[in-house]
Amino acid sequence: GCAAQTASEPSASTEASAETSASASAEESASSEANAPEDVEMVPVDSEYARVDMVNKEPEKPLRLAFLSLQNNAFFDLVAQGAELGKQLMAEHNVTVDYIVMGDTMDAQTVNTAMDAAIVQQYDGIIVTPFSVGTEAYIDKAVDAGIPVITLYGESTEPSKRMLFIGQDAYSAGKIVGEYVADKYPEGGKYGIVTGVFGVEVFEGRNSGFKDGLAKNGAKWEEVGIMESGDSADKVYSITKDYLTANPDLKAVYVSSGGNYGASKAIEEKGLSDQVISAGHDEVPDNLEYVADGQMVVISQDTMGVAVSSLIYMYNYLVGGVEPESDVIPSNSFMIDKDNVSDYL
Amino acid sequence: MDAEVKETKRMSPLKKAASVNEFGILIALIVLCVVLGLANPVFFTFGNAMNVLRQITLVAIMAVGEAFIIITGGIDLSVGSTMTLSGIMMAFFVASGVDPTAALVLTLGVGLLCGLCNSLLIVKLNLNAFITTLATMNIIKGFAYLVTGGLPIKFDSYINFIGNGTIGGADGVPVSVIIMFAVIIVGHILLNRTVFGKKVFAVGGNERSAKLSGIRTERVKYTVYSIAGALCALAGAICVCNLSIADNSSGSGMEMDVIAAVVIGGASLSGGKGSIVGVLIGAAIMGVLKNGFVLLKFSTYWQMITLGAVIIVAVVLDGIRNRKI
Amino acid sequence: MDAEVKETKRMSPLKKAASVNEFGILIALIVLCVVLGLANPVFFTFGNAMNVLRQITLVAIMAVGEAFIIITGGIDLSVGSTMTLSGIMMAFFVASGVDPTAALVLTLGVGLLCGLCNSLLIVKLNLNAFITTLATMNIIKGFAYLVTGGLPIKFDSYINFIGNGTIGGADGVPVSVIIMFAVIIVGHILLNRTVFGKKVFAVGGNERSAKLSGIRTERVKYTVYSIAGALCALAGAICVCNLSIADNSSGSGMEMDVIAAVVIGGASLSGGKGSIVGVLIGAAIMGVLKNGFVLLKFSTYWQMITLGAVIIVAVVLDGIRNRKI
Amino acid sequence: MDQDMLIELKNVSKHFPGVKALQDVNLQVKKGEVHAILGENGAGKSTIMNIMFGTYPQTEGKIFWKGKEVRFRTPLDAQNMGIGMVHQENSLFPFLDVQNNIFMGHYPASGAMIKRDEVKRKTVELLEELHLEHIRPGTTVADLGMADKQLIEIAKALSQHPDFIMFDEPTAALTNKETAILMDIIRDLKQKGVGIVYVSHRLNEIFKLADTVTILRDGQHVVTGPVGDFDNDKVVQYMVGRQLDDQMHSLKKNAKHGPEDKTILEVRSLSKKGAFEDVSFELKKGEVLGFAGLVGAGRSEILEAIFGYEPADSGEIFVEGKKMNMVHPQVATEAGLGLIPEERKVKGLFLELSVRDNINIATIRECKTGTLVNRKKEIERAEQSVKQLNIKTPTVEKAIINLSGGNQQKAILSRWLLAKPKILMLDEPTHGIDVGAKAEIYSIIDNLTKEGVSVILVSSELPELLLLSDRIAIMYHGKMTGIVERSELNDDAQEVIMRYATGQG
Ligand SMILES: Nc1ncnc2c1ncn2[C@@H]1O[C@H](COP(=O)(O)OP(=O)(O)OP(=O)(O)O)[C@@H](O)[C@H]1O
Ligand SMILES: Nc1ncnc2c1ncn2[C@@H]1O[C@H](COP(=O)(O)OP(=O)(O)OP(=O)(O)O)[C@@H](O)[C@H]1O
Ligand SMILES: [Mg+2]
Ligand SMILES: [Mg+2]
Repeated sequence: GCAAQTASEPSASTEASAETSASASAEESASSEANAPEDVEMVPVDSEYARVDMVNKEPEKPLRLAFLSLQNNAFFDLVAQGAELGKQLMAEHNVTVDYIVMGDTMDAQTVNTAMDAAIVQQYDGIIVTPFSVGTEAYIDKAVDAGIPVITLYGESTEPSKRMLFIGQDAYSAGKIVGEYVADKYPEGGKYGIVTGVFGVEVFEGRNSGFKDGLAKNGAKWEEVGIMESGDSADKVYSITKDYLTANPDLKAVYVSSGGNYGASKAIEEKGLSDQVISAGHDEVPDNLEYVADGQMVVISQDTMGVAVSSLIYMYNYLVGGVEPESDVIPSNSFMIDKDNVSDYL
Repeated sequence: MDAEVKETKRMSPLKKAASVNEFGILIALIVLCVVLGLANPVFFTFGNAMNVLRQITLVAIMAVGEAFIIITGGIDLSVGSTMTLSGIMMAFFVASGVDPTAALVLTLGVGLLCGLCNSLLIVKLNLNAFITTLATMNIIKGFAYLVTGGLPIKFDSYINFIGNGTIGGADGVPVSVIIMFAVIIVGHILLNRTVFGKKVFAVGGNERSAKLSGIRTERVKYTVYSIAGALCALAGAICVCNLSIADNSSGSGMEMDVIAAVVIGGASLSGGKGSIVGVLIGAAIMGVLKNGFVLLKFSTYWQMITLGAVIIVAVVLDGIRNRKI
Repeated sequence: MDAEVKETKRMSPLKKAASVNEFGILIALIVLCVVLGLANPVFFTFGNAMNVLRQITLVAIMAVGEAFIIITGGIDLSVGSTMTLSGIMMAFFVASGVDPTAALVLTLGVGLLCGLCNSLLIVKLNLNAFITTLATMNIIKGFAYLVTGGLPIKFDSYINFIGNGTIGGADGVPVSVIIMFAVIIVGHILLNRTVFGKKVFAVGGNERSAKLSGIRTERVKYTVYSIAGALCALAGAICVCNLSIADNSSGSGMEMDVIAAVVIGGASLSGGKGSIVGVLIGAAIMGVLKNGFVLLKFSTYWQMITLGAVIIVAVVLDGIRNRKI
Repeated sequence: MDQDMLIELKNVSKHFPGVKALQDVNLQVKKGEVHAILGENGAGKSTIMNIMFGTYPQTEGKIFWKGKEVRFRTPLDAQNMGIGMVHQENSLFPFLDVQNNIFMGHYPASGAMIKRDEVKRKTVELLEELHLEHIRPGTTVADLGMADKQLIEIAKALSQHPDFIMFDEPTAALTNKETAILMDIIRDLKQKGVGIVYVSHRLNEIFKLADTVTILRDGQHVVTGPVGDFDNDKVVQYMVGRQLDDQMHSLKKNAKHGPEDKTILEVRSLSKKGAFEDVSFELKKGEVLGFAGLVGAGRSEILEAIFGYEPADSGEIFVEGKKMNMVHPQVATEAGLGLIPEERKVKGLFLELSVRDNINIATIRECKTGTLVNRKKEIERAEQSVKQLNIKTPTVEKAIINLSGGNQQKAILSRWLLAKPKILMLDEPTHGIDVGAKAEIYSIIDNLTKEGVSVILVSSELPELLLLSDRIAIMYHGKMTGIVERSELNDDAQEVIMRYATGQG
């Protein structure tokens, strides 16, 4: 396998991806320094998922934080687990965390509805997983109402007034995957893309990042198609079958949506596991099994770590006035393949 | 329809209310609000009420147009796509240097045109409305994609107030909510008090009888689909103005919410029956629910189960009233 | 319906073909295939044909059930959710130690129960089928989440062959395709050759008349919704067996594909008309199209626009034939 | 108990919301008896039969079948006991063919599978038995004319060989020829000991067929007795509860006034493929032009073509000397035409809408004040029409589906009376209309002509045509075979017309 890579510069312009291959490991990047004012003491947190130190100070009054998330697949289950750990941590410091499921569809409307409701309830801070474009106005609204906002995992390329984004930039993440594939097949070849829903920014970003990443070594790559799966593994499976039938010399299937295992399944059935790689996103359990079998590679985004750390960043800001070291903190993104998958199982 | 008002002149106020078509779902809405208010007092704040109202604007505006279509016995599944395309066109026009007000007018024209195309296909080729608009839903979405290439278009101009402006200070009444009420009122009058509205009911009630009564049924259809298209464009414009950005996913999946609002509001999918006030209540029920899910921290599964259960209760209540008459 | 077969005995073979109900869309399908085959010879390979067939299995199997419902004048939007829940229950049963064959039977029971609940709500509470199944779509999806908590369930057992097995070597005919054809044939016979099938047409043709003809219309409805539910469960089981994993997103959005297949296949959403062979052709048209997009490397927007256009052409062709009669 | 007694109703009442359709009614039908039930529109005739058929349960009272008390939960229960019914409203399945319509609900089957050959064979046999050979078993019912549909309805009821059968206005859509066939069928059934209930507004049929007569008025039982105890006047008197002055005759004697000599409508060689060919005629101001012909002669289609509903392929239409391009009923309406179509449920009514809407729809513009429709005006006009035509409805807001067939017909008539047309075309306007109402409609037609309105009247009842028409045009197989002038409308006219109508003219 290839060295693990970190996606940085999320939400920056698309050219920023050049600096994304800095090597790091999960342990090294944990506990980064925050810009603490002189009088505030920062102490490490006793959690393997904390990526930042916490101010050593208790809040003057009880605090209420809203953690707005979605729920429609295994990824969000990891988010929920992370948020639960964070919630327990916060509870020790007189902070209540409300984990709120906004809905099951990843669209601006759903997020905005939830933002509105959180603002009305006057939380002290909001942590949200916006993903879609069109949520910026509502994030700004919260900030204008005096509520700091931290966004997680995915946000659009449009600017907003959020204090901090922790996570992967869709483009950069896609690019890392593309580079991984480019390194695996230096001679180039054909690839197909399975996207979630046409026109949704996360998918579009990942897809264009992937294409740019493939160009890394200057080899010639040919795209044989981009098809919509609506996150259904069965559709991913069908589309992959079609790709393989039409292009027996295919090298890679990039699944930027959920349901990646459908692709691996189709490749396996065609008996092409040695020739074709299925590449996708997220360290969810159903993917990792295929990764362990060597039939898939995925890019992780330190899902639980991001959730826990976001709460600490918010605490630091609200209690100690400590602002994050940057307004964009890349999550630890690694390519997981069968060589390093044991770290995640 | 308004017909029953007369009949109830001699009744007690309670009976009178109960005989209004929208009574059943109104009760459902009120009960829902009371329950939510008791569970979380924030629900009854002015700010939250405005939130709920603003959240239902898009669905309610589109549902007014859909109601007209459904009352004629048709259906339009392409409303979401039309909204998306219109919003994108609006941003595209302005980005190409068109004056925002002119762009808004053009945008309404785009929506109207989408609706008109739907109705031309349905009438001229004598096609089923469901399958036709299922097809145009894809086609219109495709065109929207063609315009943007999948990338969002920024939108910032003086006209944004129709989406994000408020009247009476920052915490006042959103302009979009006022537009929604205007649409509802005009729609209600158009449907119940004008010759055109009568024709809409007639076409849905029995198309052949309508034709034999001297009604140009095709024209009625062209008109309702065009109105619906223009209203989708209005919703698209409001959406874009509110979010200051136009993208390809804004309207996707909306058709189900829109149709649900119309049907919960008492319309019959076989035509000849429906109400604009009902549409508002139907949209409000769904809006209040979604708001409530967040306020009460429902998990996804309970959100889904509750949404389904409330829809059923609402239509059951609607049915009970209808059976009484 | 089969009635015409008799009447056409004296006609020329061409006229005879043209008078078959499914003629229009069959032509559409054939033309589509020829065009694709010319554009990319891979299309006509055995392997590709099997791909297309397997891809339409789920939709086609569910569409058979949906066709029965639509012919009675109903509709079921919850088919996708029912498929999801059933697949999950199957995996859940096996994970809980139930024998896979017994689990399959139980799973069909789960689907049947979902359908039965739909019909009980519709019949007993006298509700509109569209809105009822829109509600149960959410409720069933909610239950599916409740079972899994959102996590996929691994599924690996001897019964997986119904999803991923093939007959005649690894590149042979998939078992699921054989199951699909069996469902189509049984469905066709049930609809056209049995007393029950005639009752289905009668209920959709004129429910009042059906009652007056001594048909227990409610029982017909219970039966069609239950059949449809069981077929969704079968589809769910096949899907899970194929992918060796059950998750919450497998059936979502499928209802539109399923309904489209039925309607393209010549059914009328107002009931009383429809064909199972048509369902197969309808599903095949959409399957072939999606396959064609891959073979011909269509760009995103042209995929959507073409899909829409082909649907319209198919129903236009269907309409031309119908007007002739 | 009486061995011959088939069915007996004791103190049966039926209440619908807002309507007491039946109150405390008794009825007995014996084997081999033809029992006629008479009454005005809305008297409760269909209701009483529907109760005996299990369509809906009675509110009060008991039903005895062959001496035993029974409760029908559904029509299936009644059918299983040997009760059949020919419904007033078309109850066929339009998309299915004739054979499937006939055997729906009682297919010959082995197990679940239908014996298709047997269905076909039995259909052919049945159609032959009923002298309906012209109908093919494989024809889709939607493609049949109204009369044929009615005949299929009858065949369907008879296919189960019931012991007791009810006919609800079976001849309303039939012409003399088919009516005669039906009369023979009924006599035959009677011979076989089948009990029969027969409802018709055509009194001559009653006197020809019935053994016993029961008369209902406003849901109440008025009288029952052997047919010999009644004559025309008496029946009418019982039905309407007052003496009807013999309007039919007064019409003929005094009221007839000649049409003016001004041509208001001229039709020149109008043709439509498959329906009619080369039809030409003139209509004078204030004239009643009758159209006679057998079922399927193409009369309805001519009216629909003139009205622009299904425009003709060729030919010219002049209204007051102006050539009109009748592409749509709207054009015709604006030119001063009105059409009351024959299949009221299919082409006339808005079943779910109120009586008010149904009455006002064609003239809704006249209810406007400013740009908006004035509801008061709507109600006023509707209530006036209800009064004028004596339409039985609790309020004008009632959905019209709840009215009896005759009253629905009157509502459609009033729709067009409000439009004040110059030319009113009536297609079987007295279908299912009781004698009293018929007389009212006749006098309305008469009054209209006095006001200078011209009328085209299509009717399958020759007496009606002879009574009202100034001239009668006769159609045969889509061609106009002759016009009988006013001067020739004497006692022999009937024969002349029949000759033309059967193509022998
Ligand atoms: N389903 C119903 N709901 C409400 N009212 C009804 C219903 N069916 C019949 N009625 C009312 O019951 C009364 C009797 O109706 P019915 O159909 O028995 O009359 P009828 O004697 O058959 O008249 P016609 O000669 O016009 O057919 C009418 O006033 C009618 O409006
Ligand atoms: N919907 C239809 N489809 C096909 N043929 C039809 C249809 N309606 C009527 N016809 C046929 O057209 C011809 C003329 O029918 P039309 O109804 O005009 O006759 P009519 O003289 O008015 O008879 P009736 O006394 O039954 O009203 C008949 O042969 C009839 O069978
Ligand atoms: Mg009657
Ligand atoms: Mg006729």
